[in-house]
Amino acid sequence: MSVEKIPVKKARPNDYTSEHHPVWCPGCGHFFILRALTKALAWLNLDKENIGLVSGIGCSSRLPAYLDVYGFHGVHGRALALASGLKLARPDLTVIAAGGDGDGYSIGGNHFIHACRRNMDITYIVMDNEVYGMTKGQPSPTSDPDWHSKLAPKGTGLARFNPMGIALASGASFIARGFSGDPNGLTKILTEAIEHKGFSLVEIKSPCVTFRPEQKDWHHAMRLMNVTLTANPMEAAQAIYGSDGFDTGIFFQADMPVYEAEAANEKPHSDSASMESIEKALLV
Amino acid sequence: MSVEKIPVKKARPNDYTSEHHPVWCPGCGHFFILRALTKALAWLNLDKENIGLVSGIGCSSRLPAYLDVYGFHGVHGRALALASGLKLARPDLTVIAAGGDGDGYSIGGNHFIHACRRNMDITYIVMDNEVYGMTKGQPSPTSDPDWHSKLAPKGTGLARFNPMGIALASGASFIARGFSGDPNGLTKILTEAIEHKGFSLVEIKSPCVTFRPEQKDWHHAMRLMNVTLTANPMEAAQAIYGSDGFDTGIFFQADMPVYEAEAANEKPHSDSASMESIEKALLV
Amino acid sequence: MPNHHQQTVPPRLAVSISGSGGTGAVTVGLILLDAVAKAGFYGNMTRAFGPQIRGGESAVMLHFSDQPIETLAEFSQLHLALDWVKFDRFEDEIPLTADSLVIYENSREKPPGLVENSGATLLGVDLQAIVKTIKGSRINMVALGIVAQQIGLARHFIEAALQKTLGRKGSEVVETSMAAVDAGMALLTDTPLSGLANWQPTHQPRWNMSGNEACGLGTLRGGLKFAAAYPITPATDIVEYLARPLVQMGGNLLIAEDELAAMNMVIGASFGGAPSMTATSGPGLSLMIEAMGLAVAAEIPALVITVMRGGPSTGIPTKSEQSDLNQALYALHGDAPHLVIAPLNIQESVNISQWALALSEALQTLVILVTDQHLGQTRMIMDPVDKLPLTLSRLQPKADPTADTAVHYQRYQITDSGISPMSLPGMGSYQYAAEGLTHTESGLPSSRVQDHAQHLHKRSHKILQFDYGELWAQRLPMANAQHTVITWGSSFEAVKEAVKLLNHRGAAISLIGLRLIMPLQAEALAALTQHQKVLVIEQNDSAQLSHYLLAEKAIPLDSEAYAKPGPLLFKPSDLIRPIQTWMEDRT
Amino acid sequence: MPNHHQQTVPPRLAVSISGSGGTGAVTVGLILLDAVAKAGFYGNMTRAFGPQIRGGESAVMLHFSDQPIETLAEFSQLHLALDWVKFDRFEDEIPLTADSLVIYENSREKPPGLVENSGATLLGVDLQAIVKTIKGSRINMVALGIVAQQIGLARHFIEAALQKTLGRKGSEVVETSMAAVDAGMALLTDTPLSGLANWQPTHQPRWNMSGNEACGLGTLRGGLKFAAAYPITPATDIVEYLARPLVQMGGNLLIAEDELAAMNMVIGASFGGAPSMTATSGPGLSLMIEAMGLAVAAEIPALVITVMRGGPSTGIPTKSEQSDLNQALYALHGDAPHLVIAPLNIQESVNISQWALALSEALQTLVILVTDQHLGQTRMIMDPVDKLPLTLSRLQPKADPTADTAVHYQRYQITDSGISPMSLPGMGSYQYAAEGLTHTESGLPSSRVQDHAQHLHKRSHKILQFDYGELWAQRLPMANAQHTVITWGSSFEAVKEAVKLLNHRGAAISLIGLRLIMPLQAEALAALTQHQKVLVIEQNDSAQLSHYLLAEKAIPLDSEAYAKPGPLLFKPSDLIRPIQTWMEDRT
Ligand SMILES: Cc1ncc(C[n+]2csc(CCOP(=O)(O)OP(=O)(O)O)c2C)c(N)n1
Ligand SMILES: Cc1ncc(C[n+]2csc(CCOP(=O)(O)OP(=O)(O)O)c2C)c(N)n1
Ligand code: SF4
Ligand code: SF4
Ligand SMILES: [Mg+2]
Ligand SMILES: [Mg+2]
Repeated sequence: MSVEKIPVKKARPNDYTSEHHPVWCPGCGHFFILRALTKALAWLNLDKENIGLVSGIGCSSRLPAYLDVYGFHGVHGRALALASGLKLARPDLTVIAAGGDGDGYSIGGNHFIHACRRNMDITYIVMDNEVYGMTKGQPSPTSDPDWHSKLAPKGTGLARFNPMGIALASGASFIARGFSGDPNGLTKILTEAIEHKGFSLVEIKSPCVTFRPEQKDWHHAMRLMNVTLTANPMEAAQAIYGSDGFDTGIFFQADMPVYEAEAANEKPHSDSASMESIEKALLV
Repeated sequence: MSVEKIPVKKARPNDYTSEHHPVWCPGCGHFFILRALTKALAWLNLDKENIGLVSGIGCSSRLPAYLDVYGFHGVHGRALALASGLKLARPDLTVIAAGGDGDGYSIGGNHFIHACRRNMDITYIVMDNEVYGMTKGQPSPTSDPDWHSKLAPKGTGLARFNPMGIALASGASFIARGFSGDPNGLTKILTEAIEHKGFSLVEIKSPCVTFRPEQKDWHHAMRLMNVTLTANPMEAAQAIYGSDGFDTGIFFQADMPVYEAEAANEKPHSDSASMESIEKALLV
Repeated sequence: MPNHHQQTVPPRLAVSISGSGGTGAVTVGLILLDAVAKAGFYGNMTRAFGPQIRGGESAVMLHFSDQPIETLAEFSQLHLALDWVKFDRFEDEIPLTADSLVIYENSREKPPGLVENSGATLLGVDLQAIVKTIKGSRINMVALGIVAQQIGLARHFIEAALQKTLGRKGSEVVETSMAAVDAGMALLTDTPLSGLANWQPTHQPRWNMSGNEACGLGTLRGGLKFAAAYPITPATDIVEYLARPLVQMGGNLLIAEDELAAMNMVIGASFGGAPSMTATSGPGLSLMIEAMGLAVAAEIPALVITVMRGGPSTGIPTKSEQSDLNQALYALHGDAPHLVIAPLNIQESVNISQWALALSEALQTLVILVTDQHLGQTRMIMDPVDKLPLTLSRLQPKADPTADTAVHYQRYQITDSGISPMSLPGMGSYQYAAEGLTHTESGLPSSRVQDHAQHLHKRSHKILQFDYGELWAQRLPMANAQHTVITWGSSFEAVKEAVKLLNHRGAAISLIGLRLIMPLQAEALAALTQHQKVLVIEQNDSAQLSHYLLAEKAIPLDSEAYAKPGPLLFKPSDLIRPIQTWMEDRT
Repeated sequence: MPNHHQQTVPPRLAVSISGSGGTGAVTVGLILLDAVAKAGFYGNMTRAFGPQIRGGESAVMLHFSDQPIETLAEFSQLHLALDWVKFDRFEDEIPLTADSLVIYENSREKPPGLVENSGATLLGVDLQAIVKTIKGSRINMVALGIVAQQIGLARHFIEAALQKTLGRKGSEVVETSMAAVDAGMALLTDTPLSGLANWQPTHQPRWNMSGNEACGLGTLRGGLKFAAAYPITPATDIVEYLARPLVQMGGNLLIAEDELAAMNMVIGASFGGAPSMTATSGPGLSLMIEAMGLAVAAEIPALVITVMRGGPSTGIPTKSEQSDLNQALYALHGDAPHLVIAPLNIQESVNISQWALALSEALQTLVILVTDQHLGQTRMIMDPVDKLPLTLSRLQPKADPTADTAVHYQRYQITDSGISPMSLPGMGSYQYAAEGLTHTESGLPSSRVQDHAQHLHKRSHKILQFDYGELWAQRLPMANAQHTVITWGSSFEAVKEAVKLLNHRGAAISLIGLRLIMPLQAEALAALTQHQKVLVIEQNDSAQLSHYLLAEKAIPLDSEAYAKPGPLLFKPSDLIRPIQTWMEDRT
């Protein structure tokens, strides 16, 4: 990993790491995402205790235990639902959801499109290795149609799922693609995503060295931070559909209505006064 | 309903109706969709026993019982999964899935995007009244952000779900919007959709006269069959995003790979010969 | 021991109204209930609908008394039919006998055979003719007047109730309606059921409330700060009710895309510190199972209210049954101890739901509160319920960590009670990762035999060791009884009335209504029933409660079950004979 | 009555191999198992892994005999450590005693304390040095040679097995490996466990198969034509195995987006006429609950295989437990009778899964086949299993409707058996709509009391009236026994061995292994146990089977349970003392 200048601020990336060593295979792309995330948090100088990091199940979803923040390793596919409840109940927190392509785009697909639509202020990190790593190598929605595996000996034959296109159509207000092998670019994207007010999708290509060893070639194929940012959905659509999957950077960022906790602005009365009026309404 | 010329063929629309009177409220848009569907089936002169019509739960999802075909009134939100199993097991059948906006876009959202992606030869009819009718008037994903209801006294504040945009991004190969109040246009759309080889989304605006009485005004607002068909996804995206929701017609139709039963083409051997070779592979 | 068998039976009055789509039978029922309440009485109202979504036939059944009353009427004393369209659908719900008086609109149809055969006194009136004389009026308001007159309900109570219901539509609407009511009151002079006029009214404040609203209120009192839900009949009213007051109380409601989301949203919010809940029914509960298990394993407080309807599968969405008990008890994979609680009637739903939320917080686990369509959707006039004085709350670590407790915060620390201090995001030095995998005390995943056993035991222990006090059951013991009836939920009121009646006739029978079903207070129950003949009464086909009590060795092996599927609630008279038969068999 | 206590104990041999990531311990195990099979013997192999996904430590445990053998070894007679990295993780899985011989690579680390303290004989060898002499070879192949030599396995069996496993990588790879094997075989001359050479080999054909593959094979034999699934450990192998042969047999496999989809796809395909199944584990089963209820209510044949792992929640995905029984029995909302079936060992998984699929077809309902990680993922050398001669199939209406049967086809016709003829799409005049709402015989939704009761009873009746024959349990009765042990699933083989041993020592104990758990053959079971002392042995924390049998009054009230959570399988010796203690208490 390249050494970078960390701005002169209090927090350092290592402040955000926990004492646990990741259970990932040596060389797994997910390591570099963990590192980039701690850098972004340090850059933003966020207080550890005010960060909520939730995930589903998968190799990628093991992330929360490796940061010294408030984490939640939930069930498979439901990270965004969990994050939405947390954010609405605790608007003061920086809420980040993380997981894999299987977790987010297959079993979690419904929460994905509805979280995009709600556009709550949540950052969603998808560590996309185009495979179910944890369960030992089945095709995920982002797998190539002709990738052979035990479960699909001839490949699935299915066109790849287009996460960024679907996020755009569903109403996400920040959409970016990063590469685990590009620490600088990724740190920058993550920093921007967390700072962005609204739902941010950060789709990160992250090689699974064990079940997709051929992904080591991504290092050659990726074009680092070559994308032009736009706030125009039609332009973004063109860039997203036009991309072969190897362009990185922020494709779309726009200022769009954010779904927020209603209560905070609403509470003029004391609890007991409110309760009294609520009970009064029941009287015959 | 306007009287139409039925082509000189054997089947008539009424051949496809069952003896049961729909439980829908008088004036409900769903009645006209039922009628248009039977007309389309008659036009296509399909054998009743070769049609599989599956649905979820909702007023709209009551449809199967009103046709004299093989029907399945399943559970809420799962019509497309059921339809996919049926189509793969029985490629010889004409498989149609039907339901409401809540059924299809809220609880059924994951199956929706993945059915689009598979692009199996299924016609999906969504009877969209922008409300949960069956459960008596809660906001659905397609409700306007400011529509007031008991559950959302100030409206949900959420941008409307864009079914056609999401279908396009997800890989559907036929995308159309119809209006229940336009029997001719709707019959035509449904006919084309059923004939189309691949996944067809037919999103139909269908007023809920009981919980959304204001939707009776749709009659004035809809622009009937004014849309220009394209096979170009970018053009279709422009038309879909550019539409205020009142344009009708086929927005997109393209020839795209269809996911099909693998087995049919595969079976050179007898069952017992196949079984023998399968068991042989187990020998030490 | 209370002398409950010596009470005199309070006066009762059963009225029903039916009519096809648009005739407004339900409106009459709602106004009548409110007016009778305003007159100083009590009552409840249930509804029935045909299969059509709207514009189909509907009926209301009201049961009045000068005391709080939750049972359904044995038969309808006065039935008013706005028309006879598809009346036969209500045959089960509206029992007519030779003692019934049936008043009906006679300008169109004759009464159907089943009504004629009932032996009821039939009285046709030409409501259509009357409304023609009052511009803008509707026949249901005439009917309202007739019923008021028949039962001895004074005009000004009707007017006050009408004002409340229709007031916002303008004074003209109210006036027109009252004109029709007056015409109805003038129509018949005979008032065979005028009893109301002789009853003793109360001047105490009372609530007009459904059981679903009661659950909403109870959770608000318990400190609810977050709810997420996906609509489903018959539970939606809970969250619809909560929509405004929850925000008033500084909380939030999130409309979920499905039940999977709803349950996970609850867990997320609760992890953040908000007392949280969702409400659903069987099909939705089925979708929440996986996440409910997460709440158990990760020790996150979470309340799930499930309002049972007829099952299995989509079943009978608008009617009642007690057939989801097995699911509430056993549906989670793995050994996943949690709480299952059920109120015994509508009124106590307020307190029992407050208790349920508080227990989820105190025990940091999943609590399933089980009610049903009857308990949830019956509307009732009840005495206001005092707030339960509970001091249960979530155990938290000391806000300022000292060296020895916090160097490595152990979220899942093994403690004597099994309950570990739970930090909330924002508390410095107490970061941890909540975990659904088998884990160590610090929350690190582990697959070792010992960690697994230790935390399985921690979680069952915290629930078993807890002192639930007296609320676990409502006991109506009889001196010298050798027979005990056990029941739960919406069957309770009917069973209670049947047992009281039999007590009154000299049969010594004790009654136990179970509220805390899991963890079962099996020893206490076994002690109460060990020398007893036991009958378990429940409304399902497979005797779910009875099997559970046998499995837990909480009742004798020769206990019997009287289990009948829904979708109609037991009436007290349905139970007299089965109880008697069981007693005869047993002596 | 079989004289099973007079059998002489067959010879056994227990070998284990461990090593950190990339050392190839598992490969050695697989080759060894196959080579021992080729030599004419039997055996099984289980695996253990550290938490790291790959490149972490792993171990294999092999248990050989000259008879089919399914139990785990009591202790490892020969352990070969390719290194000692994190060996302590395997302490539970690889028991070492003073009778163990431990051979280890000694160029780097010394044996850890727990190995030294075990009292085992320790023998360090410098594997690294040896592989340096053979270009391209790896230490695991040297280890393979050492083990072969130690247990008396002839070289050519190793070569044949190597050829099978590595052959496709080219002859050079095989040759290099054999050179390493030879070096290993030459290294130690002492062969303390050479027993293999004295065993009596069989020349009969045998299968090398895991339990998950066995389930795949059984369903294929049963006529499986459709499978849909979402990957989950430890069930994925079933569908991975099926991927090719299912298509060969003219069927289809659909990779679902989630378990909700998988279950509904199965129902859709089965509605279309294809015998269908899915496979999952606890978390996935939790997501299938709602759709499983639809299969019950709409009477659609559907097989669900659930391979249990440690629970609750995400639990311990890679290890075994029997704690999802409650879920399989009770998780559905409403009264939803269905079948729950479990094989008693790996070998019979072939037939029991064939039976399960056939029953789902014949009874037109949901069948849950319950296995677990041990049964599913243990690889075993077994005698080939004959196909079960079943003639069960789906009842269909006569293809050509005659006036009286088909004018209105009644899909849910009430019949004596409770089973109604089910038409398939494509059959003219038999169109209907399958329905999950409470319905009439023709499938029209109904909410009436009578329709509800009638179809609840139809569905429970069809399951209860069916004659399941002798397969419902495996019985090992002992003459004059007053003690009966009941168990199920993967606990069976260990319990059987423990009971046999006690029988051999003179204790009269009968054994019952339950296969058909729901509907429980309660009367038959009660008849067998009524004058017996009963002990239920199962691998979970809450004694789920025991509670169920009590609830069904199938065992005496004073029955006891020996229930211990996973994730380690019982070994026969774990059970001797508990059984003895129970017998003492009881006499
Ligand atoms: C309900 C449920 N279904 C299936 C699984 C099994 N499972 C665990 S992780 C996983 C997929 C992981 O893939 P991905 O999300 O892409 O993460 P990766 O391991 O590739 O980082 C699956 C299917 C589960 N834990 N829960
Ligand atoms: C799992 C589950 N959740 C919730 C419901 C309750 N429910 C029935 S229909 C429905 C929504 C219907 O809305 P829509 O699909 O738009 O159909 P419409 O009635 O408007 O035609 C809901 C939420 C259910 N039956 N099952
Ligand atoms: S299996 Fe793949 S995704 Fe999982 S840790 Fe290993 S390399 Fe990473
Ligand atoms: S409630 Fe609305 S959608 Fe349902 S039948 Fe009535 S009008 Fe149609
Ligand atoms: Mg992945
Ligand atoms: Mg709708």
